[in-house]
Amino acid sequence: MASVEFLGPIGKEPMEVDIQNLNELKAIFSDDKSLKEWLDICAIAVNDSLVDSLDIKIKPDDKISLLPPVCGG
Amino acid sequence: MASVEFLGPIGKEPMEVDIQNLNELKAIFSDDKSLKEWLDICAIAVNDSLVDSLDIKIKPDDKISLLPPVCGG
Amino acid sequence: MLELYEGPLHVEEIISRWYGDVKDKNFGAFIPFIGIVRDEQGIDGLSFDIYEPILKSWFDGWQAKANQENAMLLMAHSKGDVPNHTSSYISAVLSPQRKVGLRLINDFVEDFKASAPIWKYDLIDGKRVYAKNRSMPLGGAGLLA
Amino acid sequence: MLELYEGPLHVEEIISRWYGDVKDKNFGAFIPFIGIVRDEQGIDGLSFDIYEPILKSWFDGWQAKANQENAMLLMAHSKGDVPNHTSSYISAVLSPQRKVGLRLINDFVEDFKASAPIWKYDLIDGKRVYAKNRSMPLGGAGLLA
Repeated sequence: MASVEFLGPIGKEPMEVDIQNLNELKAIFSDDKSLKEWLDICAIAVNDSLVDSLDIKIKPDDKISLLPPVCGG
Repeated sequence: MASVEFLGPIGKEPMEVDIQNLNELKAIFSDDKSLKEWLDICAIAVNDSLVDSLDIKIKPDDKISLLPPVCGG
Repeated sequence: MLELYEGPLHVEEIISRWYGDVKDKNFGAFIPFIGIVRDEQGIDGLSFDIYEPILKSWFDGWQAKANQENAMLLMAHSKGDVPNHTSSYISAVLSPQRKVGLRLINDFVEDFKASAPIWKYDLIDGKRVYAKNRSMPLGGAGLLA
Repeated sequence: MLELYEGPLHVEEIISRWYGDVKDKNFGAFIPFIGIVRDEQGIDGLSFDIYEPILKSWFDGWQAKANQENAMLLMAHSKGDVPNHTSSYISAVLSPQRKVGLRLINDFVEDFKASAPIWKYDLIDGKRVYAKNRSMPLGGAGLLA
Protein backbone atom coordinates (compact mmCIF):
# COMPACT_ATOMS: atom_id res chain seq x y z
CA MET A 1 0.00 0.00 0.00
CA ALA A 2 1.28 3.51 -0.82
CA SER A 3 0.92 6.15 1.89
CA VAL A 4 -0.70 9.55 1.39
CA GLU A 5 0.03 12.49 3.69
CA PHE A 6 -1.72 15.84 3.82
CA LEU A 7 0.72 18.59 4.70
CA GLY A 8 0.39 21.90 6.48
CA PRO A 9 -3.09 23.31 7.00
CA ILE A 10 -5.07 20.47 5.34
CA GLY A 11 -5.45 18.83 8.73
CA LYS A 12 -6.36 15.34 7.51
CA GLU A 13 -4.91 12.09 8.88
CA PRO A 14 -2.54 10.13 6.61
CA MET A 15 -4.05 7.20 4.71
CA GLU A 16 -2.94 4.13 2.77
CA VAL A 17 -4.08 3.45 -0.76
CA ASP A 18 -3.75 0.52 -3.17
CA ILE A 19 -3.14 2.23 -6.51
CA GLN A 20 -1.01 1.83 -9.64
CA ASN A 21 -0.82 5.50 -10.62
CA LEU A 22 -2.03 8.97 -9.67
CA ASN A 23 -5.09 8.74 -11.95
CA GLU A 24 -6.46 6.18 -9.51
CA LEU A 25 -5.76 8.49 -6.57
CA LYS A 26 -7.62 11.29 -8.33
CA ALA A 27 -10.61 8.97 -8.73
CA ILE A 28 -10.53 8.02 -5.03
CA PHE A 29 -10.32 11.69 -3.95
CA SER A 30 -13.14 12.83 -6.27
CA ASP A 31 -15.66 11.59 -3.68
CA ASP A 32 -13.92 13.13 -0.65
CA LYS A 33 -15.69 16.31 0.41
CA SER A 34 -13.00 17.20 2.96
CA LEU A 35 -10.54 17.63 0.07
CA LYS A 36 -12.78 19.66 -2.22
CA GLU A 37 -11.25 23.02 -1.33
CA TRP A 38 -7.68 21.67 -1.48
CA LEU A 39 -7.28 19.65 -4.68
CA ASP A 40 -7.34 22.71 -6.96
CA ILE A 41 -4.48 24.36 -5.13
CA CYS A 42 -2.32 21.46 -3.92
CA ALA A 43 0.89 20.31 -5.57
CA ILE A 44 1.75 16.61 -5.40
CA ALA A 45 5.05 15.02 -4.42
CA VAL A 46 5.96 11.35 -4.81
CA ASN A 47 8.78 10.32 -2.48
CA ASP A 48 9.49 14.00 -1.79
CA SER A 49 9.81 15.09 -5.42
CA LEU A 50 7.13 17.26 -7.00
CA VAL A 51 5.42 15.60 -9.98
CA ASP A 52 3.41 17.02 -12.86
CA SER A 53 1.76 13.97 -14.47
CA LEU A 54 -1.05 11.67 -13.37
CA ASP A 55 0.59 8.80 -15.26
CA ILE A 56 3.41 8.46 -12.72
CA LYS A 57 3.58 4.81 -11.64
CA ILE A 58 3.05 4.27 -7.91
CA LYS A 59 4.82 1.38 -6.12
CA PRO A 60 3.63 -0.15 -2.83
CA ASP A 61 6.20 1.66 -0.64
CA ASP A 62 5.80 5.05 -2.25
CA LYS A 63 4.97 8.13 -0.22
CA ILE A 64 2.56 10.60 -1.81
CA SER A 65 2.27 14.12 -0.32
CA LEU A 66 -0.26 16.87 -0.92
CA LEU A 67 1.32 20.34 -0.54
CA PRO A 68 -0.99 23.36 -0.22
CA PRO A 69 0.09 26.91 -1.16
CA VAL A 70 3.20 28.02 0.73
CA CYS A 71 4.35 31.18 2.46
CA GLY A 72 7.68 30.94 4.28
CA GLY A 73 9.56 33.74 5.94
CA MET B 1 40.97 84.19 -1.09
CA ALA B 2 39.20 80.92 -1.89
CA SER B 3 40.76 77.75 -0.52
CA VAL B 4 41.61 74.70 -2.60
CA GLU B 5 42.03 71.27 -1.04
CA PHE B 6 43.35 68.11 -2.67
CA LEU B 7 41.56 65.07 -1.29
CA GLY B 8 42.55 61.44 -0.79
CA PRO B 9 45.66 60.22 -2.59
CA ILE B 10 46.62 63.49 -4.33
CA GLY B 11 48.90 64.32 -1.40
CA LYS B 12 49.24 68.04 -2.05
CA GLU B 13 48.98 70.75 0.61
CA PRO B 14 45.90 73.03 0.52
CA MET B 15 46.36 76.40 -1.13
CA GLU B 16 44.62 79.78 -1.38
CA VAL B 17 43.71 81.36 -4.69
CA ASP B 18 42.38 84.74 -5.77
CA ILE B 19 39.94 83.84 -8.57
CA GLN B 20 36.50 84.84 -9.87
CA ASN B 21 35.55 81.50 -11.42
CA LEU B 22 36.86 78.00 -12.13
CA ASN B 23 38.21 78.98 -15.55
CA GLU B 24 40.86 80.97 -13.71
CA LEU B 25 41.68 77.98 -11.49
CA LYS B 26 42.09 75.83 -14.60
CA ALA B 27 44.57 78.38 -15.96
CA ILE B 28 46.55 78.40 -12.69
CA PHE B 29 46.70 74.58 -12.61
CA SER B 30 47.76 74.24 -16.24
CA ASP B 31 51.34 75.01 -15.19
CA ASP B 32 51.37 72.67 -12.17
CA LYS B 33 53.23 69.47 -13.02
CA SER B 34 52.25 67.80 -9.72
CA LEU B 35 48.61 67.88 -10.84
CA LYS B 36 49.12 66.61 -14.38
CA GLU B 37 48.07 63.04 -13.64
CA TRP B 38 45.09 64.15 -11.52
CA LEU B 39 43.19 66.84 -13.44
CA ASP B 40 41.81 64.41 -16.04
CA ILE B 41 40.25 62.17 -13.41
CA CYS B 42 39.29 64.53 -10.59
CA ALA B 43 35.79 65.82 -9.93
CA ILE B 44 35.41 69.30 -8.46
CA ALA B 45 33.28 70.39 -5.52
CA VAL B 46 32.56 73.96 -4.48
CA ASN B 47 31.50 74.21 -0.84
CA ASP B 48 31.00 70.43 -0.77
CA SER B 49 28.71 70.22 -3.80
CA LEU B 50 29.98 68.67 -7.03
CA VAL B 51 29.94 71.10 -9.96
CA ASP B 52 30.00 70.58 -13.72
CA SER B 53 30.72 74.02 -15.16
CA LEU B 54 33.83 76.19 -15.25
CA ASP B 55 31.65 79.32 -15.22
CA ILE B 56 30.66 78.83 -11.58
CA LYS B 57 31.36 82.09 -9.71
CA ILE B 58 33.84 81.75 -6.86
CA LYS B 59 33.54 84.01 -3.80
CA PRO B 60 36.42 84.79 -1.42
CA ASP B 61 35.29 82.37 1.32
CA ASP B 62 34.51 79.45 -0.99
CA LYS B 63 36.10 76.05 -0.54
CA ILE B 64 37.08 74.21 -3.69
CA SER B 65 37.87 70.48 -3.46
CA LEU B 66 39.48 68.12 -5.96
CA LEU B 67 38.12 64.56 -5.63
CA PRO B 68 40.03 61.74 -7.32
CA PRO B 69 38.34 58.43 -8.34
CA VAL B 70 36.68 56.69 -5.40
CA CYS B 71 36.40 53.14 -4.14
CA GLY B 72 34.60 52.69 -0.84
CA GLY B 73 33.72 49.43 0.86
CA MET C 1 23.77 25.19 5.83
CA LEU C 2 20.12 25.02 6.87
CA GLU C 3 19.11 25.48 10.53
CA LEU C 4 15.58 24.99 11.87
CA TYR C 5 14.52 26.16 15.32
CA GLU C 6 11.44 25.86 17.50
CA GLY C 7 10.13 29.42 18.04
CA PRO C 8 11.79 32.74 17.24
CA LEU C 9 15.36 33.01 15.93
CA HIS C 10 18.14 34.39 18.12
CA VAL C 11 19.28 36.83 15.46
CA GLU C 12 22.33 38.21 17.28
CA GLU C 13 23.66 34.71 18.07
CA ILE C 14 23.05 33.36 14.58
CA ILE C 15 24.54 36.31 12.70
CA SER C 16 27.55 36.55 15.04
CA ARG C 17 28.23 32.81 14.77
CA TRP C 18 27.88 32.79 10.99
CA TYR C 19 30.16 35.83 10.69
CA GLY C 20 32.74 34.19 12.96
CA ASP C 21 32.60 30.99 10.93
CA VAL C 22 33.10 32.66 7.56
CA LYS C 23 35.18 35.80 8.01
CA ASP C 24 38.46 34.00 7.37
CA LYS C 25 37.18 32.24 4.25
CA ASN C 26 37.91 35.12 1.88
CA PHE C 27 34.37 35.92 0.86
CA GLY C 28 34.20 39.67 0.29
CA ALA C 29 30.47 40.07 0.82
CA PHE C 30 28.22 38.65 3.54
CA ILE C 31 24.57 39.59 2.94
CA PRO C 32 21.96 38.37 5.41
CA PHE C 33 18.25 38.91 4.84
CA ILE C 34 16.49 38.98 8.23
CA GLY C 35 12.70 38.65 8.34
CA ILE C 36 10.98 40.20 11.36
CA VAL C 37 7.32 39.51 12.20
CA ARG C 38 5.25 42.68 11.76
CA ASP C 39 2.46 43.64 14.11
CA GLU C 40 -0.38 44.09 11.63
CA GLN C 41 -4.07 43.31 11.30
CA GLY C 42 -4.37 42.45 14.97
CA ILE C 43 -2.17 39.35 14.94
CA ASP C 44 -0.12 38.30 17.98
CA GLY C 45 2.47 36.62 15.77
CA LEU C 46 2.93 33.98 13.10
CA SER C 47 3.24 30.22 13.25
CA PHE C 48 4.90 27.87 10.78
CA ASP C 49 4.76 24.27 9.61
CA ILE C 50 7.70 23.00 7.59
CA TYR C 51 8.00 19.90 5.44
CA GLU C 52 11.67 19.25 6.01
CA PRO C 53 12.54 16.65 3.31
CA ILE C 54 11.52 18.92 0.44
CA LEU C 55 12.87 22.05 2.15
CA LYS C 56 16.25 20.34 2.40
CA SER C 57 16.35 19.23 -1.23
CA TRP C 58 15.22 22.70 -2.36
CA PHE C 59 17.98 24.27 -0.26
CA ASP C 60 20.62 21.79 -1.48
CA GLY C 61 19.72 22.65 -5.08
CA TRP C 62 20.29 26.36 -4.39
CA GLN C 63 23.51 25.63 -2.53
CA ALA C 64 24.85 23.78 -5.59
CA LYS C 65 23.84 26.70 -7.83
CA ALA C 66 25.58 29.19 -5.49
CA ASN C 67 28.71 27.04 -5.30
CA GLN C 68 29.03 27.19 -9.09
CA GLU C 69 29.52 30.95 -8.67
CA ASN C 70 31.96 30.40 -5.75
CA ALA C 71 29.26 31.62 -3.40
CA MET C 72 27.63 29.95 -0.40
CA LEU C 73 24.18 30.12 1.22
CA LEU C 74 23.07 29.94 4.86
CA MET C 75 19.52 29.81 6.12
CA ALA C 76 17.66 29.64 9.43
CA HIS C 77 13.89 29.32 9.88
CA SER C 78 11.46 28.96 12.76
CA LYS C 79 8.94 26.18 13.33
CA GLY C 80 5.89 26.81 15.51
CA ASP C 81 4.96 30.14 17.04
CA VAL C 82 6.91 33.38 16.48
CA PRO C 83 5.63 36.51 18.29
CA ASN C 84 5.43 39.95 16.69
CA HIS C 85 8.74 41.85 16.55
CA THR C 86 10.86 38.71 16.62
CA SER C 87 12.52 36.97 13.70
CA SER C 88 11.31 33.83 11.91
CA TYR C 89 13.67 33.76 8.94
CA ILE C 90 17.26 34.53 7.99
CA SER C 91 18.84 33.82 4.62
CA ALA C 92 22.41 34.81 3.87
CA VAL C 93 24.72 34.82 0.88
CA LEU C 94 28.50 34.75 0.99
CA SER C 95 30.24 35.71 -2.19
CA PRO C 96 33.70 36.80 -3.32
CA GLN C 97 31.98 39.38 -5.55
CA ARG C 98 29.51 42.06 -4.57
CA LYS C 99 27.37 41.86 -7.70
CA VAL C 100 27.02 38.08 -7.59
CA GLY C 101 26.10 38.31 -3.90
CA LEU C 102 23.44 40.98 -4.43
CA ARG C 103 21.90 39.05 -7.31
CA LEU C 104 21.89 35.77 -5.38
CA ILE C 105 20.28 37.16 -2.21
CA ASN C 106 17.49 38.62 -4.33
CA ASP C 107 16.89 35.48 -6.39
CA PHE C 108 17.26 33.13 -3.42
CA VAL C 109 14.79 35.02 -1.21
CA GLU C 110 12.27 35.38 -4.05
CA ASP C 111 12.42 31.68 -4.89
CA PHE C 112 12.20 30.85 -1.19
CA LYS C 113 8.88 32.70 -1.06
CA ALA C 114 7.59 30.82 -4.12
CA SER C 115 9.00 27.34 -3.51
CA ALA C 116 9.94 26.54 0.09
CA PRO C 117 7.43 24.05 1.58
CA ILE C 118 6.54 26.15 4.60
CA TRP C 119 3.01 27.01 5.72
CA LYS C 120 2.25 30.22 7.55
CA TYR C 121 -0.52 30.87 10.08
CA ASP C 122 -1.59 34.10 11.75
CA LEU C 123 -1.84 33.83 15.52
CA ILE C 124 -5.16 35.46 16.46
CA ASP C 125 -6.70 35.05 19.94
CA GLY C 126 -4.51 32.01 20.55
CA LYS C 127 -5.64 30.28 17.33
CA ARG C 128 -3.65 29.42 14.18
CA VAL C 129 -5.35 30.79 11.06
CA TYR C 130 -3.84 29.61 7.75
CA ALA C 131 -2.55 32.64 5.78
CA LYS C 132 -4.21 31.38 2.61
CA ASN C 133 -4.44 34.76 0.85
CA ARG C 134 -0.69 35.37 1.16
CA SER C 135 0.28 31.84 0.12
CA MET C 136 1.42 30.72 -3.33
CA PRO C 137 0.56 27.41 -5.03
CA LEU C 138 3.60 25.27 -5.81
CA GLY C 139 4.45 24.18 -9.36
CA GLY C 140 1.96 21.64 -10.73
CA ALA C 141 -0.75 22.59 -8.24
CA GLY C 142 -4.18 21.21 -9.12
CA LEU C 143 -2.89 17.93 -10.56
CA LEU C 144 -5.49 15.87 -8.67
CA ALA C 145 -8.40 18.29 -9.21
CA MET D 1 22.31 56.75 10.43
CA LEU D 2 25.94 56.94 9.35
CA GLU D 3 28.72 55.70 11.65
CA LEU D 4 32.44 56.11 10.96
CA TYR D 5 35.11 54.22 12.91
CA GLU D 6 38.90 54.21 13.11
CA GLY D 7 40.01 50.74 11.99
CA PRO D 8 37.96 47.57 11.45
CA LEU D 9 34.24 47.39 12.24
CA HIS D 10 32.98 45.33 15.17
CA VAL D 11 30.42 43.53 13.05
CA GLU D 12 28.73 41.53 15.82
CA GLU D 13 28.29 44.63 18.00
CA ILE D 14 27.02 46.83 15.17
CA ILE D 15 24.53 44.33 13.74
CA SER D 16 23.24 43.31 17.20
CA ARG D 17 22.81 46.95 18.23
CA TRP D 18 21.06 47.90 14.99
CA TYR D 19 18.78 44.87 15.25
CA GLY D 20 17.93 45.72 18.87
CA ASP D 21 17.19 49.33 17.91
CA VAL D 22 14.85 48.47 15.06
CA LYS D 23 13.13 45.17 15.78
CA ASP D 24 10.14 46.84 17.45
CA LYS D 25 9.68 49.40 14.65
CA ASN D 26 7.58 47.11 12.44
CA PHE D 27 9.97 46.83 9.53
CA GLY D 28 9.54 43.33 8.09
CA ALA D 29 12.93 43.08 6.41
CA PHE D 30 16.39 43.97 7.74
CA ILE D 31 19.05 43.45 5.09
CA PRO D 32 22.68 44.23 5.98
CA PHE D 33 25.44 44.10 3.38
CA ILE D 34 28.73 43.35 5.17
CA GLY D 35 31.99 43.91 3.32
CA ILE D 36 34.97 41.81 4.47
CA VAL D 37 38.56 42.55 3.34
CA ARG D 38 39.81 39.73 1.13
CA ASP D 39 43.36 38.42 1.32
CA GLU D 40 44.39 38.78 -2.32
CA GLN D 41 47.37 39.88 -4.39
CA GLY D 42 49.64 39.85 -1.36
CA ILE D 43 48.00 42.71 0.52
CA ASP D 44 47.97 42.86 4.33
CA GLY D 45 44.74 44.83 4.33
CA LEU D 46 43.11 47.99 3.05
CA SER D 47 43.19 51.57 4.23
CA PHE D 48 40.63 54.33 3.68
CA ASP D 49 40.40 58.11 3.51
CA ILE D 50 36.92 59.61 3.76
CA TYR D 51 35.73 63.10 2.90
CA GLU D 52 32.99 63.34 5.48
CA PRO D 53 31.00 66.44 4.39
CA ILE D 54 30.16 64.99 0.97
CA LEU D 55 29.72 61.46 2.35
CA LYS D 56 27.12 62.81 4.76
CA SER D 57 25.18 64.74 2.15
CA TRP D 58 25.27 61.74 -0.21
CA PHE D 59 23.97 59.52 2.62
CA ASP D 60 21.26 62.02 3.63
CA GLY D 61 20.03 62.11 0.02
CA TRP D 62 19.67 58.32 0.00
CA GLN D 63 18.00 58.35 3.41
CA ALA D 64 15.37 60.77 2.09
CA LYS D 65 14.82 58.55 -0.95
CA ALA D 66 14.43 55.46 1.28
CA ASN D 67 12.06 57.27 3.63
CA GLN D 68 9.75 58.02 0.70
CA GLU D 69 9.29 54.24 0.40
CA ASN D 70 8.84 53.91 4.19
CA ALA D 71 12.29 52.34 4.36
CA MET D 72 15.39 53.36 6.31
CA LEU D 73 19.15 53.08 5.73
CA LEU D 74 22.03 52.45 8.12
CA MET D 75 25.71 52.53 7.28
CA ALA D 76 29.05 52.04 9.00
CA HIS D 77 32.49 52.51 7.41
CA SER D 78 36.10 52.35 8.53
CA LYS D 79 38.72 55.08 8.33
CA GLY D 80 42.40 54.16 8.30
CA ASP D 81 43.76 50.62 8.25
CA VAL D 82 41.61 47.49 8.07
CA PRO D 83 43.43 44.13 8.09
CA ASN D 84 42.50 41.18 5.86
CA HIS D 85 39.51 39.13 7.07
CA THR D 86 37.98 42.01 9.01
CA SER D 87 35.15 44.28 7.95
CA SER D 88 35.43 47.83 6.61
CA TYR D 89 31.86 48.44 5.47
CA ILE D 90 28.27 47.67 6.45
CA SER D 91 25.19 49.06 4.74
CA ALA D 92 21.72 48.00 5.81
CA VAL D 93 18.18 48.56 4.62
CA LEU D 94 15.06 48.33 6.78
CA SER D 95 11.81 48.03 4.89
CA PRO D 96 8.24 47.01 5.58
CA GLN D 97 8.30 45.16 2.26
CA ARG D 98 10.71 42.51 1.06
CA LYS D 99 10.85 43.61 -2.58
CA VAL D 100 11.46 47.26 -1.77
CA GLY D 101 14.21 46.21 0.66
CA LEU D 102 15.97 43.95 -1.83
CA ARG D 103 15.85 46.60 -4.53
CA LEU D 104 17.13 49.34 -2.19
CA ILE D 105 20.08 47.35 -0.81
CA ASN D 106 21.19 46.63 -4.37
CA ASP D 107 20.81 50.20 -5.61
CA PHE D 108 22.27 51.75 -2.46
CA VAL D 109 25.38 49.55 -2.44
CA GLU D 110 25.95 50.07 -6.17
CA ASP D 111 25.65 53.85 -5.90
CA PHE D 112 27.87 53.78 -2.81
CA LYS D 113 30.60 52.21 -4.95
CA ALA D 114 30.17 54.83 -7.66
CA SER D 115 29.57 57.95 -5.58
CA ALA D 116 30.76 57.81 -1.97
CA PRO D 117 33.85 60.06 -1.50
CA ILE D 118 36.07 57.35 -0.05
CA TRP D 119 39.58 56.50 -1.23
CA LYS D 120 40.97 53.00 -0.92
CA TYR D 121 44.60 51.98 -0.51
CA ASP D 122 46.17 48.53 -0.50
CA LEU D 123 48.43 47.89 2.49
CA ILE D 124 51.60 46.33 1.08
CA ASP D 125 54.77 45.99 3.17
CA GLY D 126 53.49 48.64 5.56
CA LYS D 127 52.84 51.15 2.76
CA ARG D 128 49.56 52.61 1.47
CA VAL D 129 49.20 52.16 -2.29
CA TYR D 130 46.24 53.97 -3.88
CA ALA D 131 43.88 51.42 -5.50
CA LYS D 132 43.67 53.50 -8.66
CA ASN D 133 42.68 50.67 -11.00
CA ARG D 134 39.64 49.74 -8.90
CA SER D 135 38.52 53.34 -8.38
CA MET D 136 35.81 55.17 -10.31
CA PRO D 137 35.85 58.83 -11.35
CA LEU D 138 33.03 60.90 -9.86
CA GLY D 139 30.49 62.73 -12.03
CA GLY D 140 32.03 65.68 -13.87
CA ALA D 141 35.58 64.36 -13.52
CA GLY D 142 38.08 66.16 -15.75
CA LEU D 143 36.46 69.60 -15.44
CA LEU D 144 39.81 71.32 -14.80
CA ALA D 145 41.80 69.30 -17.38
